[in-house]
Amino acid sequence: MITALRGATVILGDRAVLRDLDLEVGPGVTVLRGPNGAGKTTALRALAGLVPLARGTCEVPFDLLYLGHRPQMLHGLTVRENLRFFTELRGRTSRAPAYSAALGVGGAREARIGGAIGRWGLSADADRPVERLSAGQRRRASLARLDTEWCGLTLLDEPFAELDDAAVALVHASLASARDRGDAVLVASHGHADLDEIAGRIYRIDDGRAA
Amino acid sequence: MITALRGATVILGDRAVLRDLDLEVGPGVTVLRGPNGAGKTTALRALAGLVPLARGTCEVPFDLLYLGHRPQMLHGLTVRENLRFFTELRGRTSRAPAYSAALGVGGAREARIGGAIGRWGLSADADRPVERLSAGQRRRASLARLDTEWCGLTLLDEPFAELDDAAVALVHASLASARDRGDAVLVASHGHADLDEIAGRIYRIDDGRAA
Amino acid sequence: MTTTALRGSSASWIRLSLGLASLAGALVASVMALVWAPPDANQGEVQRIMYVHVPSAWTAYLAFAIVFVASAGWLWTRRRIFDAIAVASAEIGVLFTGLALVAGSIWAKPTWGVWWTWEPRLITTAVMFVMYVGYLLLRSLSADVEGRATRAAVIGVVAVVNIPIVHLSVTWMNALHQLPTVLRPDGPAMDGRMLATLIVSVLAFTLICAWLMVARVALETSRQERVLDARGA
Amino acid sequence: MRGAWLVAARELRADARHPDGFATAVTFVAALVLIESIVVGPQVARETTVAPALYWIALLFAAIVVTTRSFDRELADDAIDAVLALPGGRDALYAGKLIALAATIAAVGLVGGVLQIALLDLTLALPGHALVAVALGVIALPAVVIIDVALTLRLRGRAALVPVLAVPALLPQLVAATNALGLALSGDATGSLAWSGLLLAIALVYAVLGLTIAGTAIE
Amino acid sequence: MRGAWLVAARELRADARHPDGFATAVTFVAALVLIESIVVGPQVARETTVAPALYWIALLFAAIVVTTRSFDRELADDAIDAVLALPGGRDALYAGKLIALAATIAAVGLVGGVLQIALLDLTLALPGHALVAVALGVIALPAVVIIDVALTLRLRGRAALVPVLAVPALLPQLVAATNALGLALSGDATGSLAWSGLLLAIALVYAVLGLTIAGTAIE
Ligand code: HEM
Ligand SMILES: Nc1ncnc2c1ncn2[C@@H]1O[C@H](COP(=O)(O)OP(=O)(O)OP(=O)(O)O)[C@@H](O)[C@H]1O
Ligand SMILES: Nc1ncnc2c1ncn2[C@@H]1O[C@H](COP(=O)(O)OP(=O)(O)OP(=O)(O)O)[C@@H](O)[C@H]1O
Ligand SMILES: [Mg+2]
Ligand SMILES: [Mg+2]
Repeated sequence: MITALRGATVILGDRAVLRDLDLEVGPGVTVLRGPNGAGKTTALRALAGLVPLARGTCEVPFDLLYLGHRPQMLHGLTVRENLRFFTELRGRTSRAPAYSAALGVGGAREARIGGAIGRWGLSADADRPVERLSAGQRRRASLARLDTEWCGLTLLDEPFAELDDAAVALVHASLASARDRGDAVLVASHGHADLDEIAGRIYRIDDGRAA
Repeated sequence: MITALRGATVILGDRAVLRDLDLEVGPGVTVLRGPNGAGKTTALRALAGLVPLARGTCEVPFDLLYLGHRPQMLHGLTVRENLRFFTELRGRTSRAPAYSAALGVGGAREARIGGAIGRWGLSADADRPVERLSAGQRRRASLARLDTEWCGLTLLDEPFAELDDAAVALVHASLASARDRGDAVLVASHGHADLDEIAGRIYRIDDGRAA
Repeated sequence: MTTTALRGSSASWIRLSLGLASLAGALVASVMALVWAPPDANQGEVQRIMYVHVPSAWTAYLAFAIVFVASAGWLWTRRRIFDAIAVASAEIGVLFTGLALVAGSIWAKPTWGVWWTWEPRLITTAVMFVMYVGYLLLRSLSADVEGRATRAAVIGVVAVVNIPIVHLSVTWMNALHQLPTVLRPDGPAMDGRMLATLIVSVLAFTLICAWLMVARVALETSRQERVLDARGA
Repeated sequence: MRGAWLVAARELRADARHPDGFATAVTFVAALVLIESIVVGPQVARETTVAPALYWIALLFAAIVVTTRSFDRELADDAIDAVLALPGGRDALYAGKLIALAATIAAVGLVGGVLQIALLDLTLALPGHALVAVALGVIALPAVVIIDVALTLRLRGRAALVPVLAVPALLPQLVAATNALGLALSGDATGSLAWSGLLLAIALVYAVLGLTIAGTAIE
Repeated sequence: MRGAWLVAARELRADARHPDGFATAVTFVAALVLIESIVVGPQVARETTVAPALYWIALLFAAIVVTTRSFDRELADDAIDAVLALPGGRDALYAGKLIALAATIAAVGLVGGVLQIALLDLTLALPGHALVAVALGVIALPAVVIIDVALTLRLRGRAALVPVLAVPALLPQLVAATNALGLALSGDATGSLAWSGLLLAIALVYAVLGLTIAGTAIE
């Protein structure tokens, strides 16, 4: 078990958004499904430690990669600068020396960032500030972190939104290789039935509860 | 012809985002396809008069409904209040008396708004402020304007993003009925191959040019 | 191709002749201001600062008036040349306002005993300066060619009210600053040689202004063309 | 212009739903007047020339604050685009915000004024004339500030740029408003009314100017 | 804390890319000092007790402006969530922003100070002591303002709420900084240094306090 929610209840504003939810994420790909407003995003944010639990527990591992609903890149910096910042910050703050070493320094790190940029089709836009990118390009930039900062646990919220077919295929490939590495990935998504093929486990929620 | 871009060039920042683009939108469903960063969003914004052309012309009809990339609902107001505001404003500013009458006043208008809310599955959330909704719920609220303010020309930017399967089917139904009414709809989307079945015309662009 | 080459060479010829004329004007004006004109009866030699101070202020007025016309022209026609003229004259106007402020301050120290004081003309001049610096900041903040031109043009149209305010400010309250001595209803009240020197200085400054303007507009239009050519690339 | 009232109503409804915006603006005015009074000393702050000036500076910054807040709400989820894409949307947006924000700032000004009178223990010789001055002085503020906020809508450094653009443009208005209010404080009825007349003229000029250029200014 | 320098570098790089933010902050300080001096009158504005007070008020508002701007950038596209989800992200964010914003405000303060000296024709008896006062006085501003901005991060009315929260908390700091600078202006070396010592203490207390509660304050 890499992480889990147990009896998790989250109250936002006037509403109980998660109610007594149990969710276990082990190695491989776990898929979280549910209609609009089911509570998928909230469950991921709870696992990332961004939303407090009113009841229940959440086991957050030390290192995780959370790619939320929005691309989470700092406006004003370029794609490359954003990716570099995240790798460096993770390398500095990680408690696992082997991991920080693996993230690379100097040349090796730059090479990996450049590789990720190329793979996600952003070579022409790598040195433009992120606010000038189209919605899909920004999403791609955010997903490039899958290549620069792979992690024991990755949380992906609707990773396919705004992506064209080529990029959707890249996400599938990334999921497959994470599974093969034995890392844990939790994907929240409503559609994309083809996810089921790669998924080790599928949770369905509705109205904040297991459905 | 309801609207058209002719030789349209748009420059944003340092970059020519549309280059000499020709695009004609007639009655029925027109689909605009292209990979991430192709210029679909920019073409729609140009047609909506939100982006100035550096060269070329754009024939904007007096009344149009533009549903952009983001849900465009005012935070602080509820879904119902937002829908009511848009219907009323359109009724007041429209130059076509028949159209403003059709938008309804008082009871008839409220009934139509209520119907749209029900159809898009927002009955339980209609009187909550929009910022408390989930991403998909907010998108549904925005799409409910298709029912309350149908228009001679509708521009839809990635209408399927963030929607679950039930809502995707609703969008398809709305597109079909707009086509049957003889209204013009322009949909920008990268994927969703099933759009082709309903589409009268398909444009493909890449890098700001017809492809 | 031939026409643009032709236009290019005639433009550079204009620039060259304007440059030479400005140089000559500056030389003549300097000699007149420093040697020929008599020192002031009360103030002595420091009064010669006037030959920089007053022309700077007037050239700034001229430049800001051009900003107004060009901004209106852009909003009306959306022809890019107007935007180029507007930005060129705004920069020149800020430059010369700054020069008038600095020269005024240097003049103020010996005559009034302070670098700066709070009286209508000085405040309104400072406000005019800040407003056009704001204009330039607004431009520098937005990168979109069309949007930037429109945003700036709105300010360029509105800010023109500063010119009459600054000019008339001396007549408000008890102004310390010189009342109109040249531009006044019943004609200039000044020594003939001083007046002649001032007129020549004003001409020289106007020439310099025109020279800077032509060069800056050329730079801006070539920049615009480069951006437009991005579409071919 | 028929849409203006709808936009204004929408604005005021969103404000009434969350009166915290109004409450913070009032607290802001009070804090600014208080801190400025502490700085210049109570004797100076009570002078009939200084007290109204402090009041109008505080109100100007409060106007900037509420206008920025109003447009920030508009930027979330691109709400503004939906209005701009409607026929006549730009003008309705400007005029509607002008109405709603003038009303809000007037309310902030009334409460802030009462607070200042209490805090500084001022005696108001001509309350009626003071009310007229505040009512007329309050219109030009949003007329200018809305344009400046709209011009800098999606720009970095907006928070600092708006005062830079607005303060010089509103200087005549500040002078007239300070005089109109100062003379009402000290009991000069005709003088106060004369300045209020100027305020009315300024308000009209700026409102008409704003309506004329709003279409181009709001991106 | 090892991430703090990375965050600070990121912050300063984004600022250096667009130095307009700095330029507008300086113009803002200049405009505020200008308008306040006009209001209270030049004689009053030049007094060695009033001039530093005007300076620090302007700098406080400039600090609020640059801090808000810095977090606004962070809110776009939820960028802040990515940092908060990293181990130690909250502390790194606070400490990094503290370093970067203190540096920016110090630069704004230097340029603004020179402007004020020129505008009001002040004579600075002890420039060295004044520099010390500015350097120390500048640290507490972001230490407090960052927390206030973070607390109100996604709230409506933030623009008005931050000054309301920050001004009372920073009142001791404003008094100490005004005295340290005022005595440096008038030539009292020991007095100025004593107040600067207090400034150092305040800066330390607020910075440590900020670091301690940043984890909970940043939502
Ligand atoms: C920083 C300080 C000063 C500023 C900002 C300033 C600004 C100006 C401006 C804007 C004008 C153009 C007025 C117009 O024609 O509309 C002007 C004109 C003039 N200034 Fe100054 N000034 C300053 C200091 C001084 C001082 C110290 C003197 C002399 C004691 C002086 C003497 C004059 C004279 C003689 C004119 C020409 C007036 C006329 O004939 O209309 N100025 N100044
Ligand atoms: N404000 C801007 N400044 C500069 N370039 C921009 C700006 N907005 C978009 N672009 C560029 O314009 C191109 C087209 O963007 P647009 O958003 O129209 O694409 P799109 O087809 O909608 O893409 P997506 O499928 O990702 O939504 C992209 O290359 C993008 O980088
Ligand atoms: N800040 C909030 N305050 C109150 N309720 C909220 C808030 N955010 C979300 N909700 C509610 O919580 C529920 C779950 O929201 P969440 O965003 O987790 O759903 P989701 O499954 O991700 O939906 P979607 O598929 O639309 O993204 C929704 O009913 C929503 O209205
Ligand atoms: Mg979600
Ligand atoms: Mg798009």
